[in-house]
This record gives sequence, C-alpha cells and structure tokens, in this order.
Amino acid sequence: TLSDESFETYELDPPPYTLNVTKKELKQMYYDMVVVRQMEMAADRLYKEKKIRGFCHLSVGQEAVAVGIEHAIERADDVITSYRCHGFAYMRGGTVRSIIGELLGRRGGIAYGKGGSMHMFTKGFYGGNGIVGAQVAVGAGLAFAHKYTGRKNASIILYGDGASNQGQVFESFNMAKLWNLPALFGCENNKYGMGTSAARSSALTDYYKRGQYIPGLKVNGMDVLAVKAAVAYGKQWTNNDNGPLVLEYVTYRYGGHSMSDPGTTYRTREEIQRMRSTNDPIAGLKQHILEWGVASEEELKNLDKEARAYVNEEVAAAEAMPPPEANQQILFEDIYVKGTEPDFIRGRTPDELFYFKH
Amino acid sequence: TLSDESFETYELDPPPYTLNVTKKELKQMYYDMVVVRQMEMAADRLYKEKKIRGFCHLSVGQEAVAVGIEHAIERADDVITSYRCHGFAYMRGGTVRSIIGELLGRRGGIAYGKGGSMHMFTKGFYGGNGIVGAQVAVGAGLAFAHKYTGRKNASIILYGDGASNQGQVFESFNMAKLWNLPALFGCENNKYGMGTSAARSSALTDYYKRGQYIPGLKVNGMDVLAVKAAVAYGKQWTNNDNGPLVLEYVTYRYGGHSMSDPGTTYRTREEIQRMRSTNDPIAGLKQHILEWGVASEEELKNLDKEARAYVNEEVAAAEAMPPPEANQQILFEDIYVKGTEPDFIRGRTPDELFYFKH
Amino acid sequence: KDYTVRDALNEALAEELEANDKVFVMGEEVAQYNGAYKVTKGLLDRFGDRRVIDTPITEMGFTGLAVGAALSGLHPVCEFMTFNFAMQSIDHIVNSAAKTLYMSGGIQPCNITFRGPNGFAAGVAAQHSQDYSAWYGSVPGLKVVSPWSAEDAKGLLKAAIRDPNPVIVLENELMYGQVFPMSEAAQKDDFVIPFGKAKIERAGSDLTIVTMSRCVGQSIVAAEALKKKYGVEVEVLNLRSIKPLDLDAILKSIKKTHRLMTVESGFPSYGVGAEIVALAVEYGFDFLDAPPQRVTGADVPTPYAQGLEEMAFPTESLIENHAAKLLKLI
Amino acid sequence: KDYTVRDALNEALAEELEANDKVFVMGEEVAQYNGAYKVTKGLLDRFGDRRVIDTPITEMGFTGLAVGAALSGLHPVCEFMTFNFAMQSIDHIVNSAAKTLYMSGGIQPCNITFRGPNGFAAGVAAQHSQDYSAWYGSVPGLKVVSPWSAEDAKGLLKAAIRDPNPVIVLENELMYGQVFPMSEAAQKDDFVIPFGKAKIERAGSDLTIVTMSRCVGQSIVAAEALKKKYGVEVEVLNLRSIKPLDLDAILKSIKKTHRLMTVESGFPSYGVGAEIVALAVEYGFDFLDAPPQRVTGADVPTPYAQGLEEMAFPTESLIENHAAKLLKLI
Ligand SMILES: Cc1ncc(C[n+]2csc(CCOP(=O)(O)OP(=O)(O)O)c2C)c(N)n1
Ligand SMILES: Cc1ncc(C[n+]2csc(CCOP(=O)(O)OP(=O)(O)O)c2C)c(N)n1
Ligand SMILES: [Mg+2]
Ligand SMILES: [Mg+2]
Repeated sequence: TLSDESFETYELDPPPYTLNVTKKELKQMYYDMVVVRQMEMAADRLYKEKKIRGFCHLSVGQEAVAVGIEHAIERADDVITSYRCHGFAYMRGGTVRSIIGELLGRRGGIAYGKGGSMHMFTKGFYGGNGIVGAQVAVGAGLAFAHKYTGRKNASIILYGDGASNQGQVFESFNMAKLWNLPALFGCENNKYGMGTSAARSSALTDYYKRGQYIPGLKVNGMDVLAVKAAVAYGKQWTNNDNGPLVLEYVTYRYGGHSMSDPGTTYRTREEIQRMRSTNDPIAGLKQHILEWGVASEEELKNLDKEARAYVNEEVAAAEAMPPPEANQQILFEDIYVKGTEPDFIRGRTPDELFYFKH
Repeated sequence: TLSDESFETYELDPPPYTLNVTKKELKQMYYDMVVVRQMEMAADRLYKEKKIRGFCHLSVGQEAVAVGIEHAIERADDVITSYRCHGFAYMRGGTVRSIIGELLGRRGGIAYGKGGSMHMFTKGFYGGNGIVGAQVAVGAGLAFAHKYTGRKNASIILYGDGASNQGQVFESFNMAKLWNLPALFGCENNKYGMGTSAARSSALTDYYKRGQYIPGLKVNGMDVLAVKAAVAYGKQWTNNDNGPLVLEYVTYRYGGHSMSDPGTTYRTREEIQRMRSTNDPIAGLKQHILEWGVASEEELKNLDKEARAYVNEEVAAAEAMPPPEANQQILFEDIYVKGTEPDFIRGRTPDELFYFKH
Repeated sequence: KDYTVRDALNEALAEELEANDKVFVMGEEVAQYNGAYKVTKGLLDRFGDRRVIDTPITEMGFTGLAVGAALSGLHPVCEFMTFNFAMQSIDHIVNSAAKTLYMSGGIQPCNITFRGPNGFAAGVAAQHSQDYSAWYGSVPGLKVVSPWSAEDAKGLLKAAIRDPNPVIVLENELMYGQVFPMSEAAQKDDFVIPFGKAKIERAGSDLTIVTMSRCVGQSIVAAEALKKKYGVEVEVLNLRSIKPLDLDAILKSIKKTHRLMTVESGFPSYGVGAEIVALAVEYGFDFLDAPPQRVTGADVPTPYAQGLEEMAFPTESLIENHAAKLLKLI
Repeated sequence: KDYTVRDALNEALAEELEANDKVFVMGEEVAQYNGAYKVTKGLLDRFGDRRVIDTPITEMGFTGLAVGAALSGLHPVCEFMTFNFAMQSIDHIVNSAAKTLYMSGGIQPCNITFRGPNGFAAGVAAQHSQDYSAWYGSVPGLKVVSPWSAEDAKGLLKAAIRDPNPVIVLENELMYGQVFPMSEAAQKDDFVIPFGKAKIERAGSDLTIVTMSRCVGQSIVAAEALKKKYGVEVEVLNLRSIKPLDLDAILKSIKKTHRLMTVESGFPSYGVGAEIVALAVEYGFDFLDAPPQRVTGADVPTPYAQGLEEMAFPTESLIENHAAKLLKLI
C-alpha cells in the first residue's frame, strides 16, 4: 500500500493506492537505486579528479524517478530526457561501464566518446538532450510514431521544472491532445532550474496541472513505488487510447546543478539536509523493505556491497578503456549514416580532406 | 446596456454590463467601422487590379475589434498585432492615404513603401508583424516597458486563434504573470487560421481560458460596444496592478485568409452568409443607434456617404503618390538608424557599393 | 512531357508515400487546404489523414515532433510554409536532427526531410523573403539541396526522402509554376538525383557561372544574351546541392574557363557565393585569370515597393552586365 | 592594470547601467546566481531587481520581450547563457529586431544588445559548441562584434549598448578568465571602440592573418613561433567587427603582405573565412601572390572526447604549420 500522499490528481481518477510487487522486484529496485547513486558518486569523484570534462549533471536524490519508471514499463516503450540522463541510460540497459566510459571520453563509452555526459542513447532511450525543453517535442514525436505504427507503447517524456516553461512544451501538449498521442509527459520537479527556484520561474508550480486540458497526476518522486504505480497507471491510460497525461515527479537534487555549481548559494544547507534525512528514496524503500519483512538489514547491506562492488568494477573497467584514436577516420565517422557520406569531409585546413571509401 | 451574451469570464468578475457612451462617440464608432471596411474593400479592389503585390490580409467582418479597442484606450497605450493590421493602423492614427499608399508601395505610404500590407507602424502601434505569434512576446515587452518606466498604460496584444498555439504565447503568459505586467493579451478568434478551423488547431478553443493562471474574459467581438467595455475594464485591471489578462474577441472574417485564398474551400458559403446577416458589427451598431435614437437612418446614411467619400478621396490621393525612387540612397536608408550606418553597404555586385555620408 | 516544378514535387511526394508506409507528410495546411502553394495537392485524398497531416501553427513543436518520429524510425517529410518560419524551429533542425547521429556515436539515425519555399517571392517584404542556403549549408550532419528545374525538383526531393540523414530541400516559390520538359526517365518512380553533383546546364569556355535555384534560369538567359552580343560562351553550373558542394565540378569548369562568377539571391555577406569563391581560390587560384566575383542579393532587408525590390535581387540584365564587366567586354 | 575579459564585460555593464536608466540586463541566471559564467556578478546587488532580471528558461519568449521593450524605447542587454540557446529565439533577433527599422520605413528603432558566449568551450560536445558568427553576420540590420581582449570586450560591449541598432556581441567562454592589460583610457567609463574597424594586433610584412575572438591570441602565438623559426613577420588582424567588416584594413594589409590566411573556429563551410577570402579576391586579386586559404573548425559536430575535440578546432601549432605551408617554408 502506498502512502496517502503519493498522488494528487487533476481531472483524473487517482491510481490505485495498492500495488503488487514481488519481493524480488523490491530488492531489484533497491539495488538499482543504489547502483545509480554509486555510479553518480563515481562520476562526482572522477570529475573532481579532472577525468571528466565539460558539463556533468548528476541525479543524486532523484534515483527513484529513473528506477520507478523503468520498473513500470517495457523495453519496447520509449524514454527521453534532458542532459541529466545517466540514471535513465543505466535503467534503459546501458552498462555502468559504458556510461562512465562515456564520461571519461572513451571509445567504449555508450556514445563511443562522442556525446559525453549529456548525450547518451540506447535502444528505447532517446537521450540525453542538451537543449532545455527540446526533448519534449521530440518525445511527442516518439509517441506519434507509436500511434502511427499501431504499437501499444507509451513514451515517457521527462523535463525539469525549469524546462516546463518552454513554449514547445505547450505546443507538444496541444498536438498530443489534438491527436490523442500515447505520451506520458512528466515534469521532474526537483525544485530548481540551475539557481532559480520553481516559484521564480513558473507562474504555476503545480506542474501536473499545466496540461490544462490534459489530465494530470502528481506523484511523490522520492518514493520509487509511487513512481512505479503512477507510470504503470499512465501506461494503462495511454494503452487504452486515452491520449496524453501530464505527470509531475516531485523530487530533489542533492548536489549542484552541474559539477561547477556548489548548489548552496540559492538554497540553504538545512533544506538539503532536511531532504536527505527525511525524504531519501533509497532510505525510504529500505524502510519499507524492512517493515514488510522483504529482506533483513543484513541482506540489504549485502545488496549495498554488491552494488558498490559492481560499480567499482565497472568504473575500473571504464578507466581501463582506451580513448578513441585521434584520427580523421574516427573524427569524421557518424556525421552521416555509413555509406551515405559525401565523398569527403573538410577538416581545419584546405589540406585536411578526408575521403570516404564508398 | 450590453447584451447578456457579451462576456464570459474565467476566474474573473465580469465587467459591468452597462456602459456610458456619448452619442457623438457612438456615431464616431460607427463611422470608424465604416471607414475601416471601406478601406479594406478598396484594398480588395486595388489588389484585384494588381496594384497591390504580395500578401494582403483583410479584416472585413472584424472591424469591431480594432475600433472598439481604440475607443477604450488612450494614445499612450500600446497596440500590437499580426499582419492583419490595416484597421489597427488606421485606428492608431494612420491615415487611409498612408495605409493604402503603403499597399500600393508608395513613398508616402505609412512605412514609406518598405513594409507593405503586413508591416505598418505608428506612434503607439508596433505593427504589423508577419511571423505568427511573434508579436505576443514583443507585446509582453511593451507591457514590460510600461511597468519599468512606471507608466500606467496598457499594452493591447492581438493574435489569432491559429497563433494562440504558438509556444511563445505561453512563455509570454508565464513572464507576464510572474512579473505582473500590464498586458492585455487578446485572441482575435475569427474561427480559422488560414484553412484550419479552431477545433483542428487548438485542443482548447476557449481562448480566454488559455492563460490558465491568468484570468480571462471572452467578449463578443462583433459588438463594438462590448469590445470597448471589455478593454476599458481590462485597462482598469492593469492600471490597478492586477497584472495580465487574457481576452478573447470572438469574431469572423468574411473574406479569405489573404487575397489569394477564396476562403470557401474549408467552410460553407452558408456559414459566411449567416455571419454576415446576423452578426455584422456595423449592422449591429446601426441597429443600436436607431433603437436608442442616437441618430436617424438618414443621418447614418450620410455618415456612410461621408466615410465612403473620405476613403475614396484618400485612395485617390494614395494612387497619385509616387513610388519611392529606385535608387541606392532610398534602398539603403533605414537599415540602420541615421548617422549610425556602416561606412558603406554592398548591393548586388562588387561594384554596387553605397557609401553613407557621415 | 512538360511539368511544372509544383507537379514534379507533388509527384515525388506521391511516389514516395506510395512506396513506403514510413513516409508521411506533415505541416501547416498541407492536407485539407492542399498546401499553401498547392504542392501537396491531392495527397490527403489519396493517402488519408494518417499520412498527410495538418499541424497547428507551432513550428518548433511540430518540427521537434517530426524529428522524434524520425528517430523512432519513420521518414517524415516536414513542410515549412516557407523557410522563414523554420527559424522558429531551427534549433530542432540543427541540434535535434543534424547532430544526433554523431552525438550518439552513430547509433541513432534521423531520416527526415525538411522542405518548403526559400528566398524571396514577389512583394512579400522583409520577414518573408530570406534565403537560408548558407546557414543550413554550414551545418555538418545536414545535406542541403536547392532544385531549379522540374527534374531537379523531383529527383532531389525523392533522393532526400530516401536518404537516411536529415536533408533540407530549399524550393523557390517563384519557380513552382514554371514549366520544364521532363525526360522519360525522370517520369519514372525510381528517378533520383544523387546529392553532391552539380550539373552543367550550359557549356561554355569563357566564364563559369556557379549558381543555384531560380538564378540558374536567369543565368542561362544572361549567358544567351552574352553569346548574342559578344560571342562569348558562358558555362552555367547548376549546383543542385549546397551541402555537400561539388568542388570537382567547380574546379573542372574554372580550369576550362579561367573565370568565375557566382550568382545567388541571398544576402551578400557570408553567403553561398563566398564559399564557392573561397574554395575556387583555395584549390584553383592558379587557374584563374581574373578576380572571381559574386552577384548576390543586396545587403538589405527586402523592401516591399517593386522598384526597390528589383534593386535588391539579381536580374537577368544585372547578371549579363556584370559578367560582361568581368570579361572586360564593357 | 590587468583585467580578465570577464571583469571587462562586467565593468562595461555596470558603467552602462549606471549611466542610463533605460539600460537593463535580462537573461537566465544573470541576477541571483550572478551569471552562469559570472559575467554579471554583483550587478543585482548594485542595481536591484528592476534593472537586473532573471528570466525563466524561455529564450523565445524573453528575447521577444526584450525586443518589445527596446521598441518601446528601453535599451535591453539580453544575455544568452550561450548563443546555442539563442537558436530558439533567432527568429526574434532577425525578424523582430533586425528588420523592424527597415520595415517601418525608419520610424521604429530597436536599441538592443544580445550577448553571451559563442563557439566551443571545453568538453561540452555538439549542442553547446556552435559558432554563429557567419549566421548573424549575414543579416542586414544587425551589427555583430566579436571581442578578443579585455579592452575589446569592454569597448565593444559599451559601444553595443549605446548603438541604437540591434547589436550581437559574440563572446567566448574560454576567454572569460584570460587576463589582459587594460590601458588607462580603457578603464574610463567613456571608453568605446567603434564598430567596423579591425585592429592590427601584430604588424608584419609576409602574411596577413585575419582572425577574431580567441583565434587572435592563437594566431599571435603562431606568428611569434614563425618569426622564431623562419624569421618571417606575420601580420595579425583582429577583426573585432564581423558586420560591418573592415574591408579597407584587410585590403591594406594584403597590399603589404600579398598573402592571406583566415583563422576562425567555426565550421569551414559558409563561415567567416569564406567571406574574407571572397572579399579579398573580389577587390584585391592582383595583390595576392599565393592562394588565400582558410583555417577553420572541422566540418563535424563537436565531439566530446578530448583527442577528437582537439582535431575539430584550430590549434596554435596547426595555425603555425599551415601558415608555414602557405609561405612555402615547409
Ligand atoms: C534552451 C536552453 N537554455 C538554457 C540552457 C542552460 N541550462 C541547462 S540546464 C538548465 C536548467 C534546467 O532546469 P530544469 O529544467 O529544472 O532541470 P534540472 O536541471 O533541474 O534537472 C539551464 C538553464 C540550455 N541547456 N538550453
Ligand atoms: C511562424 C509562422 N508560421 C506560419 C505562417 C504563415 N501564416 C500566416 S497567417 C497564418 C494563419 C494564422 O491564423 P490566425 O492566427 O488565426 O490569424 P488570422 O489570419 O485568422 O487573423 C499562417 C499559417 C507565418 N506567417 N508565421
Ligand atoms: Mg529542476
Ligand atoms: Mg484566425
């Protein structure tokens, strides 16, 4: 049974507050969240060691969203999100090794070292998008394609509280409603967009209501079970041809916006501390697992250890991977689909011409 | 007294249904609407004579909106609209001669022949904008400037039912609400955006509700008095620092979208005929004027004649105006503010360099 | 058989819709209204509203949506009523469509075609007249074509739809109604024109004109006039493809003529001509006997009045005149 | 006194805010956060939230809003966190800001400044690395500047804010922290640099390098190395202004050196270098003793991995090497 505070709805009947989950799945969810957190913490460390370059946006505190979603959908469903994408990439089937490898700019990275922290793709996962809000319209297109081809699959479209004000979000809502697309829009409300609090960016901070003519469902995004229940309900909703839904996952980011942001100039340390100690998604699930007798403290400790060992191993493997060779062959591959490249690509000087062999 | 059906409101107390207007003003409104219609019909004729080039969007049927608005505001208030702008340009102080002159591409046109049908500006009137929806954000900026400088003026921002789906409309709503801007957004709902009916473009066709967190006011846009009352109320609202309002002027365009559209492939001739015969804004006001004994049928006929004579004269004057001389001096002036131009501008060949004398 | 450019485009769309269920057409007024410029005429009737889709006026949204559909494996043809309006959605064209294959390390292709009229039309003033050839041409990951004739239009559009990369097809409103002969081969449904190959529309030995779109026709007229008046033979090279550019064809032609002039109707600065001239001198400096020069639109927002508008874009006589100057004939 | 480029920009903003109440600063994170790259640090404290305004992440909306405020007579400084995000609002920059004065026949000016970092930074990959110099440079009605040094940054930004036309200031994130000496004059609050004038940063007689932004510094380093190794003197011309371009300065320099190389970090096709080379040969063909050539970024979306990223942009040694080749020294 979920807590009463799991959901709030807008022009929608609430999902059932009960949920059948096997013990095995509960433990898997726990394990997944720990892996995601460990992976992000490894990224944090590697960044501080200057092994990761550029931007690096972590999801520590928000693990229940990526994990809860994946546990509610199938591989054939689609997920798309912003640059804060590592947890999703993992849950969609990317290995920790390939994700960390990407951060390290390795050839064995999930995007072969070409995308970096913000751009990760895998089957059923459409990024890893760097332009705030862009993924929402693109995500509506994923839903469009499902409908076009008659597939009964949902598209999970994630965006932040900051992104929620982008005009194309509303354009997407409008088309999704007009065309009855199986789109589960979802605002991952972590209370801030960079240094701007939700109330300073959004005239209406009830993000689940912002579809206006689309029903909305707010869910406690710090509770992985609530997320699973909400998304499962949403998937049912779209499967039944009810069209789009606007979800709001209420969550919190413990760290800064990206690695360059200490994250403490626009909010108090107390606020962060309070969230960590009272709302942590991993601690929360742990408590349920213990309460419900799913597993013992001991067993969970072992899971923790296992997750840590797995992540450490994968990180070590990632660190051992070579970077892409710095040659024109590799630099210029994948600008165009193989076999359809132009005859040649120009590098930096008139002499740097790279000819493709067709 | 206005008809019961003049308004519908959204999270807003309705404006008073009574309104004090002098006889003089009623006659002036009548006259203004007739002038606007005559002017548009002159444009229609001149277009068919191939004297007007490119696009030409007429507002026949929609006169009550431009006229009612102007009768509710002051010169120091701002108005901005789309390409369907002739009536507004006139009401904001442009002469028929300068407007028709512009359509004819004359040097004496309101934009010196450089803007054409879609781009007309005058004091307090910010166009005449060709990109659907763009004027909404720009209009929010006009409101921002009023607030910034502490002026108690409203900005009247017009856009179509088609335009209402543009994302930047929602972005503008959000900023206007966050910052409490004196913006009177207003959807001129003429039921179609080109050949697309409102219901095919908009998931919610109650355009006055689309501000969601902004109160809304729907007004019968075929009744010039209702428009005046609504806008006067809106101006009061913003003057009292209540922030933005979203209006909807329900109206109808008798003609095609632009001169190249017959306007009869996506709606029935009956529909058009019905609107003309039961809802015409000029006929409607005429009836009131007669009912209320403001003027006699005879007097109105004289006003009609006067208006037609005025328009004919102005059109003749416009036709007599010369086009801009086709020389570089005139071609290249006003790309930059006088005195701040670059040393020279390039024409079409390396020889066509035009040097400014600073 | 004679085709208008409009017919050729329409036929290309119909054939590709027919051939592949993954292809669909989306844009403002493309369905019920039959297209603002009637390029999509009859497609709704023939293929139904699943395949031919009217969108709301929300360029950013529907472009993003079309890109998403392409990422998901469909082959959208996204029409812009004009490319001026695509400025509202250019972020999706560049960041969501063109760069994704590369950013994903090659795992996420995006087979999408963006098409619509580009450049100025008649009397539509500054906001409706811009030419975006050079902008799109600068973006790696995109292919960009610009047809002139009816054959170009059909062959390039079909090739675009079949190409697994994002392709921009820059049409020209003033050309839609123009009539061209269409070869037997081009009337078939397997007719495609390969990207990156320019076409010599008129062979010559005295001057190379490199040009595209409507300016090809203008340049041919100018070339004929030059022949008549001065007996010179001007070679007119129709680029067809803006990205990739056919460097070989350009160099081969200037090797023959030793003189280069470009003709386009976009703004003069940072335009297509600049790239052609730069490539020509980088790789063919020694072949050139005279300064290569550009004929372009003027550096001015497009004015409405006809006399001024005429001064803002190349005309046949201007092309003729400048070529004559370049050849020191006047 | 030494200034970072960041300090210089900050001082320019503070002075202009101080001087004219019509000036205000608007953008994402410019106020409370002190700017994503701290360029607006302290401005909120000093000028308050009427003048320094955090916006929601809605580029199209706030750009349009800023343009509207400018049409109404204010002088907005609109910051883009990077110019990549301005692609979402480029329609307002081009159609609402740049073209309105002309379309209105001269009655509606638009005094607005758009600023922010342009081009690639370190490890930020394809969507955050694009250089928009040539795009904006092509648009009549805009002025476009691209500062290199701290003096450039201050003088050009102040000139931009005072200029009654829409001006684009293309900064460079990698330069924000770089330190430059700042002359007495430049430290004053009346210091402005006129648009359209290039600056010879290093005089020379053997080769002209025309460049801008960060590449100016790289080119100077390369020039020094070339001097050391081969005794040649390379002239480095800092464009400062992308539109208008200082054609005179370019021609004067190639008249002296007879050789031209451009250096920029944007994509190679249809870039700034193409325009420079085209102008040089159109107007100065006979001065040139060798093919003018372009050094540019590579024609590839920016890769993340460091080794690949380095191959995607000019380096000091690449510039040096290509110059040496052009001079036939190697
Ligand atoms: C169009 C655009 N504008 C600005 C940015 C810079 N930026 C990156 S993330 C971000 C904040 C987004 O906040 P939110 O949507 O709440 O997502 P969160 O980072 O909290 O997950 C900003 C402003 C961008 N990447 N794209
Ligand atoms: C961004 C953009 N997209 C498309 C167009 C082409 N266009 C011009 S008017 C119009 C229809 C607008 O309809 P609506 O907003 O209802 O205004 P109305 O014409 O009915 O006054 C369209 C699609 C445009 N000018 N700008
Ligand atoms: Mg957030
Ligand atoms: Mg309409």
